Amino acid sequence: MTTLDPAPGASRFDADEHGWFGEPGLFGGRFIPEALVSALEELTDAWHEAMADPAFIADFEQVQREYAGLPSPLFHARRLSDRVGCRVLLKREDLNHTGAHKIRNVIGQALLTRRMGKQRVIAETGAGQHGVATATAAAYFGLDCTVYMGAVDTRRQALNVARMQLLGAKVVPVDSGSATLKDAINEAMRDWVASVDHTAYLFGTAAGPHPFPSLVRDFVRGTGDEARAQCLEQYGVLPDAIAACVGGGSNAIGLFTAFLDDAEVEIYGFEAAGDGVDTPRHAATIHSGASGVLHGARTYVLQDDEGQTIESHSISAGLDYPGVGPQHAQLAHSGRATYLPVTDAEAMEAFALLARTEGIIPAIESSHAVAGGLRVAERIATEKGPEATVLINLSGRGDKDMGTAIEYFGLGEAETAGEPA
Amino acid sequence: MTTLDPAPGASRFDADEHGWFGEPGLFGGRFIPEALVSALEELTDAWHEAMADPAFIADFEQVQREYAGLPSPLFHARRLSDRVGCRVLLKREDLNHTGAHKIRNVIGQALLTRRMGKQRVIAETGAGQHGVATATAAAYFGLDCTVYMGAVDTRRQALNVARMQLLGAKVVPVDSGSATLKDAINEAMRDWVASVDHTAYLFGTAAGPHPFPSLVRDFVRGTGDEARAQCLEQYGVLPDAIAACVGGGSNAIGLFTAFLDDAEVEIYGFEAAGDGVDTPRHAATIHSGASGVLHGARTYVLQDDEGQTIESHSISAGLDYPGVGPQHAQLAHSGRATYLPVTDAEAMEAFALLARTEGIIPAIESSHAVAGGLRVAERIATEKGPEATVLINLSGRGDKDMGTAIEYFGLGEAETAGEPA
Amino acid sequence: MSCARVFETTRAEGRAALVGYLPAGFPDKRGSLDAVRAMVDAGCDAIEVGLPYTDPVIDGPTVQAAAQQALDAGTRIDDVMRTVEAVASTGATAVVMTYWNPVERYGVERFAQELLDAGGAGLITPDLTPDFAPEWIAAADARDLDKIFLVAPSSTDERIAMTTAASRGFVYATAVMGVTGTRTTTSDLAEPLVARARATTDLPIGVGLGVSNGDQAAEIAGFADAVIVGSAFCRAVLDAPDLPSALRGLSTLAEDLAAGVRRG
Amino acid sequence: MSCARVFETTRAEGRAALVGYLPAGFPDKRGSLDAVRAMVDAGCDAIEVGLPYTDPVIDGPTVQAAAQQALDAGTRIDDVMRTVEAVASTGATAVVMTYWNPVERYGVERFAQELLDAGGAGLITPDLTPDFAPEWIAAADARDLDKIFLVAPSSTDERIAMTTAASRGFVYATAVMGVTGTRTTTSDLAEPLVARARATTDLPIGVGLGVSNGDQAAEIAGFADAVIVGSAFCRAVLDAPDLPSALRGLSTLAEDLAAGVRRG
Ligand SMILES: Cc1ncc(COP(=O)(O)O)c(C=O)c1O
Ligand SMILES: Cc1ncc(COP(=O)(O)O)c(C=O)c1O
Repeated sequence: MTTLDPAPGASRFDADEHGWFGEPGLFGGRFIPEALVSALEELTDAWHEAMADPAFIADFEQVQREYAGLPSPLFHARRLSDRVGCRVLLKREDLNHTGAHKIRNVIGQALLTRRMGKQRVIAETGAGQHGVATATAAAYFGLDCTVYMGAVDTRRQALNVARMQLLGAKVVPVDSGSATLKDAINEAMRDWVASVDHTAYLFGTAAGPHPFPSLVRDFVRGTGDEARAQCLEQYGVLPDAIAACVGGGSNAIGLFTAFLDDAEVEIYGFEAAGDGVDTPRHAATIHSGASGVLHGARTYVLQDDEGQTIESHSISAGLDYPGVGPQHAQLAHSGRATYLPVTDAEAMEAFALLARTEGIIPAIESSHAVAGGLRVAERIATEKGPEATVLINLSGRGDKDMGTAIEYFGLGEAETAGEPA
Repeated sequence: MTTLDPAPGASRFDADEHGWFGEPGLFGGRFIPEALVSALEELTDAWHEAMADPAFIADFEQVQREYAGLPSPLFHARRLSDRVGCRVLLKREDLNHTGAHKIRNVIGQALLTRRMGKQRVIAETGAGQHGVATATAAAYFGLDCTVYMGAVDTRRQALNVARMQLLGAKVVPVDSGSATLKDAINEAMRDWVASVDHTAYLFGTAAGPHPFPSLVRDFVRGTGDEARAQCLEQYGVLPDAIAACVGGGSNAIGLFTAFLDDAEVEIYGFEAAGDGVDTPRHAATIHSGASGVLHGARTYVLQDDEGQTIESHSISAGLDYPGVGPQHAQLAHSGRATYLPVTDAEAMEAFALLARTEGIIPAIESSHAVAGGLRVAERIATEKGPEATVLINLSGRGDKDMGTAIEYFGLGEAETAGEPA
Repeated sequence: MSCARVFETTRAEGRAALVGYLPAGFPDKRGSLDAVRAMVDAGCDAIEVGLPYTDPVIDGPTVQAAAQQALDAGTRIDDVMRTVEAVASTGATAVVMTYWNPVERYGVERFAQELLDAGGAGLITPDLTPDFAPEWIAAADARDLDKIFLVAPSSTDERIAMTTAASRGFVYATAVMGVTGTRTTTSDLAEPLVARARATTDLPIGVGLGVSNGDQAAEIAGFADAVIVGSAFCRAVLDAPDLPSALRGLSTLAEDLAAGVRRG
Repeated sequence: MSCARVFETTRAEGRAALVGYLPAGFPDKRGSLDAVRAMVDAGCDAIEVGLPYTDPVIDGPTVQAAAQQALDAGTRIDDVMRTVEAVASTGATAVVMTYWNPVERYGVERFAQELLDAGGAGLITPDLTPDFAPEWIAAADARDLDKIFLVAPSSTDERIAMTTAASRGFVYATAVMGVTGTRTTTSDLAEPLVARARATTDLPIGVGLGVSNGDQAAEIAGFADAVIVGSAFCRAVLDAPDLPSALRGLSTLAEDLAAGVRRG
């Protein structure tokens, strides 16, 4: 069920050879310093060859199965289902090694790195999830690893910094700009410009210059391929709707890809609306951004009237990004998928709801998908009745978010035991 | 592969009907207030009936598969293997829902609770792992849940307190005695004496009065059943040796049970030796304890010459317990399994080693098994060569232990990025 | 003095016996001796001398606190025996209430012999039921020590019969489903439990757990042969600023309770 | 004034051109105008006016800090154009160095027209390669603006040919694999890269990245048509306590570099 599509480029949803989605010049492409072009072309070639090489696919699948714990289960959330009136299924990416869909991507890219004979990987990270995943894959494959992380983030996510260090990675705090994720990407690019001959850049989401949006998609699409097969096998139907959260867009494209050609399946992406899309504090890039170029691709960008990037805001670090993968821009533009905002408050309500009713503490990122997915499920239940099925991608677990939750809900003080009556 | 043994009591390693292991009066039994006897007998009956009921077994297996993510993979740790000179396999219980073997036990006991028509569960917890697992199962099955936790522990494990609260559980700090795990057990017992008609006590390890050691064993033995089948299927051999850490003993008995009759498989349990067994600060109950009665069973106990329990010490909260499950006492007594001490320092070295070489951050509990298992593997490699196989139970993941690791290794400060040369 | 002798007396007087509990070594090693004497002087027919233990599964917070204080004061089995002697020397009956492990670790035979030598009547074993007590039963029977086992509202008729058959001295009926601690009303689980126990034995039946004043004692004395009071005595000591006032508190409480068992 | 005119002059003088970089609005909006004039006065043949951008992927820490200061001072595209005018009014050549998104968002046609109107010669586009630049190429060609694309040591011969063919004014050879920042020795990647570029075009080749003093400038002037200096100028301003000393620092540096390109 984790089979990679051995023929990328076969679908009308795929990018063309220049990385354009939809039509040339629309979304995607490769807006980067010339110094990186040859590295990206080398990567593109290696990726195409690898995807056509059964030995690579077999390696990829074995590591995913024995190391990452894939395929992740598809879980019928009965108590949530009762609540909304139709069947709610959760794709349990929270059970993967390192706790999120991200391990799929880094295993693929690290295998590719080894195939290209490079000995060092670099990565950017926001809250640290992709950094931890990259450090993990680097430890597993015995590669040198440097992770760039905004200095603001290294301070507020010291736990993940420690995790990366334990895994043997060097963590470099980035002080420039807003000292957060986007600046970490800039700094990683700078490293790469100088180190490209022996270093691979393990990009953390389905964004960036071609081939990253397509390459990452190929490595994470197992989520959707597995989920589609599991849904058919366990319930004999395709879902009526699927839902995922969208930061850069990797978990979402990972789920969506398998279903793009299933015209009867509604596809929903949920963006972080922070304090609300009518405030300046949000990360709803597709909803509120404008077309532009950021981090190497043309896509929707939160920007001012002169093209300066606007800082995004979300309670979930993984969605706190002012850009989005270009394929999502295209899916929104073409109408194949619908992207809607979910506020911090809605996400945190879903976070608590899932914990209480199903015993699963989701990542706050994933809680956006749960909040939005339940909204969709309620509507679909009214329209189609209890037999309808909504499949939500639970992209990660919430252990990393307990600090935020404690603050948000005021938890952690145990009740005092009184003298028994 | 998660099939429960439908006929408990069939093996010579099982307890007799009174809960005695080995021979009547030796280890095990039921040393409890009369007020709890009928509850334990009710539980014993329900457990026997459930294990003989295919519908119960099917429910148990479905929840384990779709919710808990089982079976957990058996992973060939290649870089560790290279290091020690023979094949090292890790049973990846760290990938289970809630991050440890403990979910197996609570799913089984919660299903049994539902079967008995009870609406409330209680549990003791040390660091919070069994409390979180219990709160998880309670949320999943819609049961009321109260968790008793030493007041010292609620303070140092506020994150797990918050986790349990999010899952809808009430956490009651226990101030009596040393205000740690053993006192939480006492307090939970007290609750149970008063609430036994509508409440089930979900005991957290394979210890306590009959039938808990055997009942818990039946729910966690999937670890070993899976691992044995996986090892045969993936490598065509049985392991030469297996290893697990031993706190109360659930993950260890979970692994060992499938291999007890395989006389050629060496079995090792590793106890927490804290600062060393020659110091007063350790938790090496089998190594340094004496036979006695604690928490309802006759077993090895850390105690003084007048039977007062001595406080245990270990860097890993989950092994910090002055008793041990009675079946382990019997396995040690009979020589079928060997129990050896592993110090804090040895465990932390293994913790860092596994992170760096395989990209897996283990629970500190499990790091004791890794440290001890590698010691065994080195010896076996010398004796039998590179084809030998040692199988180690990675009972849980280390996310919960990052605070300890940061302090122990002095991590978390990112390196400052200089101006590129 | 054996328990049987106490009940001969109280039956002759047409009343229930008053049994008071206090841990040995509480409030400290010496004070403990004065305390049990004060309780006997003020009307306790027998004293349950608690052996303070690190893991007191069935004790409520008050008794736990008292026992912890005794442990902190360094109380050992020797001190328990000395407290037993102190009670015995007054002519009152002393039984030891102990969790099982200290006895097992000390040596069952040795413990039984020292108890006998100290003038103790027997043992109350809250976490030891007859079916797991062969060593104790043997050691007790060899010395004619009392074996006071517990019955509970949740016990089956079968288990009650088994337990009373194995008991000697009296049978301890736990009046509420729950741990020790004072309660404002006595449980209505107590009377039926006593009736079920009586149906299986001629032994006296004592009722414990929850009694804190003379009226409650009187109520229980209406259907039981002994009223057992623990937490209330511990509380009287814990609340007192010093030993003299603790002793006064114990006396006052014991007098109230002693009057109660005579009203019942 | 177009770049071609600069190189006519410098070729006539048998030397390399000196191109200085400074972000518009740095150290502040007004100071920026004085700064570029000082650089021209002290010997810069052309000025690269940086458009400060929030996400400067190819800039090192020094240029980043300068651009951030300009952004914090509220620098907008208007200010960039005003800086271009200031350079042009001295008779020196002004090109704008900008990441692509601000141009795209502002409107490629509109940006090109305003640049032309301000007297600018063209654009250096560090994150835009000719194969992804059809809009810019069209807008530039319609106005005879210079299109200065970059070549790098890692570029294939094919891409160098494609890039030089699409360029106008000069070709920008990035001398090291790495981001902007001063270095103590110039890279030995520069000379072969320049040679590879020359094999494909008659356009002048400028070499940038890493030059901080006259000796380095002289070395590069030995094989390149222009020496491009950025971080060192930014550093001179950042290190100065006030505007007058910043201007003195810029002049001193420019003079040293100008002497260097004449030695080369
Ligand atoms: C659990 C989880 N979900 C989602 C995301 C968002 O990334 P993406 O949109 O690439 O899936 C992150 C990023 O850190 C994450 O950790
Ligand atoms: C990961 C892990 N392993 C082992 C243990 C020890 O318990 P047991 O000996 O019952 O397996 C614990 C207890 O918390 C644990 O969390």
